[in-house]
Amino acid sequence: MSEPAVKVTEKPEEKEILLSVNNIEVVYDEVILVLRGISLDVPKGELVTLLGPNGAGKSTTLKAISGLLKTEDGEVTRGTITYKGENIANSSPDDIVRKGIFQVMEGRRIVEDMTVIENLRLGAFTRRDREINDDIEKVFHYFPRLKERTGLAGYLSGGEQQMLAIGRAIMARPEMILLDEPSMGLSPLLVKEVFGIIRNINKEQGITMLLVEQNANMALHSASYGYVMESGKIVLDGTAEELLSNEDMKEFYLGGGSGERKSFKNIKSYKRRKRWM
Amino acid sequence: ADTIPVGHLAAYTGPTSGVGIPYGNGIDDALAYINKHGGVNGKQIKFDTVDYSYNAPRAIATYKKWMSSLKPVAIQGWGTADTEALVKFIARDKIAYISASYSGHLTDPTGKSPKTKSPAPYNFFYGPSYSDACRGLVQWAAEDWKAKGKSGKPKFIHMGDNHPYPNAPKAACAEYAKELGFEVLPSIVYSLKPADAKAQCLSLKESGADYAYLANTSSSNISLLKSCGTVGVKTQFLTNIWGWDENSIKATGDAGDGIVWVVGAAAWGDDVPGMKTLKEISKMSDPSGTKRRMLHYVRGVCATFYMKEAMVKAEAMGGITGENIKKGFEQMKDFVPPGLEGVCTPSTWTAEDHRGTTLVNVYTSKYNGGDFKMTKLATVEVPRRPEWLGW
Amino acid sequence: MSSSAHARMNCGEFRTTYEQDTTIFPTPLSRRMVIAAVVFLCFAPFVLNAYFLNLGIQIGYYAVAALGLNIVVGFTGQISLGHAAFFGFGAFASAWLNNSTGIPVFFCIPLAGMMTMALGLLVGIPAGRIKGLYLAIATLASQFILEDFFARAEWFTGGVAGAMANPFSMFGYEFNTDQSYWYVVLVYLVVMFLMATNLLRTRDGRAFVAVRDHYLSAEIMGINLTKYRILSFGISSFYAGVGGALFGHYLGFVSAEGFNILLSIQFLGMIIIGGLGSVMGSLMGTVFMVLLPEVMEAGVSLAGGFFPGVTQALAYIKEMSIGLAIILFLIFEPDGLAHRWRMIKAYWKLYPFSY
Amino acid sequence: MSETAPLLEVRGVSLSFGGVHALTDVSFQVRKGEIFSIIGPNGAGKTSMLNCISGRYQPNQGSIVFKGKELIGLRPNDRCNLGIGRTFQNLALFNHMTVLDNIMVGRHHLLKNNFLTGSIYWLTGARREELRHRAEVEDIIDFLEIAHIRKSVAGTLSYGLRKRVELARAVALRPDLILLDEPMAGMNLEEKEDMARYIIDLNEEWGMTVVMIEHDMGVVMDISHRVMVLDFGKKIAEGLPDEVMADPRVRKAYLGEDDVEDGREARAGEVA
Amino acid sequence: MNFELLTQLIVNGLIVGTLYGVVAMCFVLIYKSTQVVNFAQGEFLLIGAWTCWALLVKFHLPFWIGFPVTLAFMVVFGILLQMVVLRPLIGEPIISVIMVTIGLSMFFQSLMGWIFGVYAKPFPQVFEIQSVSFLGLQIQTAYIMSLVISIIIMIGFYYFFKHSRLGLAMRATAFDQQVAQSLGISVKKVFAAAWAISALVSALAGVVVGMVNGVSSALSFFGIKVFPVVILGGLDSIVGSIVGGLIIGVLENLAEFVDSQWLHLGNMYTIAPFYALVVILMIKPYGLFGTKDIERI
Ligand SMILES: Nc1ncnc2c1ncn2[C@@H]1O[C@H](COP(=O)(O)OP(=O)(O)OP(=O)(O)O)[C@@H](O)[C@H]1O
Ligand SMILES: Nc1ncnc2c1ncn2[C@@H]1O[C@H](COP(=O)(O)OP(=O)(O)OP(=O)(O)O)[C@@H](O)[C@H]1O
Ligand SMILES: [Mg+2]
Ligand SMILES: [Mg+2]
Repeated sequence: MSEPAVKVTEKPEEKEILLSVNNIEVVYDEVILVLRGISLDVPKGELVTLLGPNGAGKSTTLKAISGLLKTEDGEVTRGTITYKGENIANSSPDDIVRKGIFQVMEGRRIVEDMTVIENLRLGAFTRRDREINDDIEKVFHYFPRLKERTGLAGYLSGGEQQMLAIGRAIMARPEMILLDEPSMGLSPLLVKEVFGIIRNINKEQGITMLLVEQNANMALHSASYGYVMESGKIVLDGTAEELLSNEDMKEFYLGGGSGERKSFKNIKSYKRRKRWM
Repeated sequence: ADTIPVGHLAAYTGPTSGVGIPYGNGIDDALAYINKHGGVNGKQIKFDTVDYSYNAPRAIATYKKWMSSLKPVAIQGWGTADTEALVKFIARDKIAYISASYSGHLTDPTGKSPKTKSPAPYNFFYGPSYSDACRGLVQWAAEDWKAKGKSGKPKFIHMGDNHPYPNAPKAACAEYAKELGFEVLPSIVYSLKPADAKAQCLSLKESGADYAYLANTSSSNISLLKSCGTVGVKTQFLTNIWGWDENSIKATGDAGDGIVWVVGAAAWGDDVPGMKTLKEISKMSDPSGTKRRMLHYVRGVCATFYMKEAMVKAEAMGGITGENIKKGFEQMKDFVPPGLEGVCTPSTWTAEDHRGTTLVNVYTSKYNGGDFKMTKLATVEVPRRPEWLGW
Repeated sequence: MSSSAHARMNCGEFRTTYEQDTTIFPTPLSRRMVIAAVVFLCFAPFVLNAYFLNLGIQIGYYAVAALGLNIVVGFTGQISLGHAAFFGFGAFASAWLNNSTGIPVFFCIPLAGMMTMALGLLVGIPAGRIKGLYLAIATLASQFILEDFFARAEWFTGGVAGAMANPFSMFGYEFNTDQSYWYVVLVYLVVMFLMATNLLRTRDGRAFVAVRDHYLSAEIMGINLTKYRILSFGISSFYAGVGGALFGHYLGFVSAEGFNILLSIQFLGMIIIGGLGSVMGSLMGTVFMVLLPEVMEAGVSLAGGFFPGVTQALAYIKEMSIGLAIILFLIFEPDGLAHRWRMIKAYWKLYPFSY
Repeated sequence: MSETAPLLEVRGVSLSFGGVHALTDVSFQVRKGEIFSIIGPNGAGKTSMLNCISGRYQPNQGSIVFKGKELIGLRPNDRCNLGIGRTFQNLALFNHMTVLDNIMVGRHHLLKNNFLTGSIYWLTGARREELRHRAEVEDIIDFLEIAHIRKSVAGTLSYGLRKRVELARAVALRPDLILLDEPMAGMNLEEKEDMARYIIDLNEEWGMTVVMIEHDMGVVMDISHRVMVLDFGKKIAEGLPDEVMADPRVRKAYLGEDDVEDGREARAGEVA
Repeated sequence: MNFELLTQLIVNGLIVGTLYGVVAMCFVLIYKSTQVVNFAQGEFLLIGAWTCWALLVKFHLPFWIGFPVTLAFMVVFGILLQMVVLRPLIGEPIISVIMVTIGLSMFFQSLMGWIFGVYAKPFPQVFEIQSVSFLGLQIQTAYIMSLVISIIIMIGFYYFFKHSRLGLAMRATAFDQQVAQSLGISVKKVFAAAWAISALVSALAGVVVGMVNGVSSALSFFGIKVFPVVILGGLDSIVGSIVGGLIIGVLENLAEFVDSQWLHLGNMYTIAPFYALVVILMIKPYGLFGTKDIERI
């Protein structure tokens, strides 16, 4: 078991680090080691993205931060997670939400037997102010389709459910949002819109974000900093510009590594390529 | 051996614990008393009390356990299902089995009665069988009807849950009631579990029955009588040996007044010669002697003392074995255990007929806020007809 | 199977053919252990006294029935609260067949199983439409309806008086002692468990689990939902019926009183404690549930020796501690005994690289 | 494409839930051997269309003919015997089974053993049959490169891997028509390339006709033979990928009209 | 046909039915917020009834003090129970939790037997008039009390689940504990609240039954008796539990009527509701008011 990968570049120092994950190891079911020493920092007000192939451990990392790991028989066996200087590795998920970190879980995870509005109100569960209804309107403004859906949320189409999941995060008005593949299942038009909304929330409301995304292009164009992980380790990190111009990144994540993008039709070899590991 | 091994299957927990506790306590106290006062001709009874929670397989397991360690010569048992399940085993192992299940068909040791499915040679119980007790009540009711000077055919109804125990005397009793000139109405079912029974009471009221036999146990009779109290039923209630006791009188209050039921032995505090011994026995677990014991307790004591006397007779016959205890029982004729005169009803067992007694003591009770009174109305002798053996 | 596979049995799993991959026992060691256990059980009657034999027999017939319940609850995901009634039906059916037709008990037991299966299929029909807890309560209804039937159907059950059941006999030899009946139960136990294991690793067994895990996609994968939902009731009832028949011929007497909702709940307890969806778990859970009251009883009589005259209070303590033992057990082992067993195996397999 | 009779013919299908018209009078044909893509905005009725074909939903109107047989009225499990297999948009694996068993479930309709023969296993040929099918399943596992997770419990896999297992399960059905609902959701570029390859192989080498819903325009454009566009339950376009992409209505409804030069651009997601 | 008897039976059914409804509501409450089928429901009634009985008889408190104290005690009891027994099981399979409630039921059944004995004990007279006459039928005052209270509770519950924050949180928790936690809902608190409220309402029902039938261990049978009610109304419907209670109550009485007038089969009173239940479920698989599972894929 080797040491975690060395950072490629130093992060800009002047930013205040809101969330810092230090060398954590995660084990599922007491035997399955999934994360082998992950470290990452999220500066306040920034949008940081986490990329990586299927099964790398991206969702696991987010769940470790939000505390939801415990509900899946997972455990952080080493390392610390500090949020505003406080170690939250052992806090319960609801405490963490109340501290200001809100996770949009992978795979939509809406409450199917409630209506759209009830789901949105649930998003605002930790809030007690009177602007909840205004925020509901705001969500409907972003996603007009949702407003027309008056039945139970379980009957929404996949994309509509995804909109609702994002809407719920908007309702929560947290200090920090962990987004797990927000663009999954959305039409191209909506993907653009959703990223617009994400940037908007990040920039205008100053909400810090950690974004896990498969659409690396979109993600890196919105983010200021990025990490790439594979098999439970960070293998590459750097500012968004650096990553966008990294040759390996172009090859495996962005498409069109050396010049022209290959057509999907013409890719012949689909054997796993040797990578950074 | 210097000790006599005896097993005691008790139902201190489980659905029948309400009556199982006093009965079992009676047995435990009586055994302790016997041991304290010289045992059986100087031999101590080594007894093992096991609470089996009214669960037949567990009773069998206990029996097997005993057979491999305690090796009892006699067993004091409890419920219907477990007693029936053990009939064959005890016959094979030759163990005298005194149960608290008074099913009629345990009274035929040889199987000569056409109504008997299989003989129960080693089974004994103290008191009238369920069927005979019900017959006794019907017989009383017939006289009551005459005494009240009413005319016409009195109407009789059987009430109880659709379960082995309440149903046990149903057919036998209905037949006798018909014979005595009753009109027998279709029976009404009410739950063994106490629950509101106003619906059944309304049916009862509607049916116009004059006498209703309640075949359930006391706790469910409480709710029935309470419910019938609000509905205003005029029927005369009759109930069996497990159907009514001190507790139910108190719990039911006025609604239970006037019920008529079967008592198997003297009640606590009755003015009978044997009461002194009984009070001594009670002190075995209640040294202060202040506890008021229930009817079931007294029956437990009697059942144990008959067993003891059978053991005494067995010893005289050459040794305390299950076989000899059985013979000991079968030698008893209008027998009352010494010291318990007036407490236990004289009983007779023969090699062909295990109906210990056919005398039915009919009582009634009255509640007067806080305290209550139990009065004996009559002692009815049910005929010992041969065709009723085992039924 | 190559002999080298045997040699490496302890460190990891090496398999070179699919045959090896589909054996019942994950490692040759576990196979030998189970065979050794069965061999030991064959000699048990010479070693154990009647009490332990009796407990063993109890475990045997309950485990067969519990396995059936696990098929419908653990594998197909349909909670049944009426298992005791099927168990009882099997007991009555076997006694009735034997008493009324004179068919030897040897044949009556499987026949009773089939009769119970037929009943199970009938009672399972609502499962085609009703799901989840609604179905659970529908099975509760069948529990009460069947109990009522037992008390009513004099021709079949002997009504309130109950029915006598003759001892098991084969070629004129009566298995009426615990020693001999032990073998009858053992054979049934081994055969029924083997059959269940086979069933669950073949087509229909997988279909059950698929229906449990995701019935919508199961249907699109070509599985006929109604058929499998009802079938699992049928198979489960078959096991219950055989277990019940074994019970009836052991006790020699079948009474309607015994097959109540409490027994149904106890069956559920067996499989939950053992582990839902685990064949061996059914056995482990049964062992737990049968032995628990005995252990408590032993503890209580031990305590009773020190404090005479408190037997009655001890009886309550015993009942309480049974409840408590179940609660504590589930707090510490919510996935059941079988899960713990798997974890231990996984640990040893990976040792010393448990991470 | 040769002019063979259509493998699947959907005629005038309408479907509504209460007030929601998920599909309105949709007709199209899928020819044997093609890769046919359905695209459209979220909530347009794409998944509902697949559900109608695979039998989850019964359309209010219209008919669906597959290999000359009317599908309406057939139960979903019977359609699978005719040769229709599918994957799901929201994962629908059997979460507590191993990957291997999940895929073996796909063989259900091809296996002959039942609870009787299965129980006695060794005596009835059930074992032999199981092993034979196991070998075929292993081929599929190899093909989709999921051998390393063969014994993993499906519920513990990551999202992307589960998608792949779903594909394997659908392939195990050996369908003539395979319906894929967003097979590439949650995958990165490289994995999408792999997936595209699998689909092309399934189509070309395994001879399966593919109907695919996908939001990634690059993939759709590159690998599909024909594309249909749904919007608000209505078909708004159908044709060759390039033709469809050029349709202004499609660009407006689906891609967002202004700054789109071509599908690739949209996929790359350049945002001004 | 005896119409007087029939009306009296129907009225009786309605009265008893409301009581079933109240117990069913406790059940639904737990189910709706935790998905747990509470097999210890009957024991909750028992504990409540015994507590109140002890306060009134042993401590000689007047009813209007003893009763609220009982309710307060039950709230504490529910919370403690949740903390000690159910909290460690959060996130574990629901079926394990259900089994734990079976263990709880065994435990409390014997504990109550130990403390209070197994004999039925009468409740002291609480109301001046024990019963009032309605349509020729005597109705116990305690039932009237339960009728009034149950209507209030029902309305309360309805609004609670529809509109309150906690109600919403409970529904979300029942749907998926992980999702609920991710939204900042404390599953522990939701559980505590659900068990506490359920214990409180159960105690109320227990006291009413105790007043009518006397207190005894058999009271816990209500816990099973109420199953058909809950299912008939729909497992997750507050309104359904009341309607289900009324229907089962009336059905029992109608069965008794039909049986006593014509059939003479016996036992119809207890068995008929179960037949009816199966038939109704075949027509409406989610009971009368239960929400359907979402079968979307
Ligand atoms: N509950 C669990 N139990 C056991 N193993 C798990 C569990 N959840 C995830 N894993 C394993 O952890 C690894 C990482 O999974 P994770 O979901 O974090 O991947 P990911 O990077 O999010 O992938 P994807 O892009 O496919 O969503 C996978 O190999 C997976 O099999
Ligand atoms: N069972 C149902 N009950 C009610 N409405 C439904 C049901 N199924 C689908 N709908 C509605 O029908 C419309 C079409 O849904 P569908 O799932 O087919 O969309 P889709 O094209 O697959 O969208 P996406 O790309 O977001 O998955 C949606 O608005 C959805 O809310
Ligand atoms: Mg993920
Ligand atoms: Mg869709």
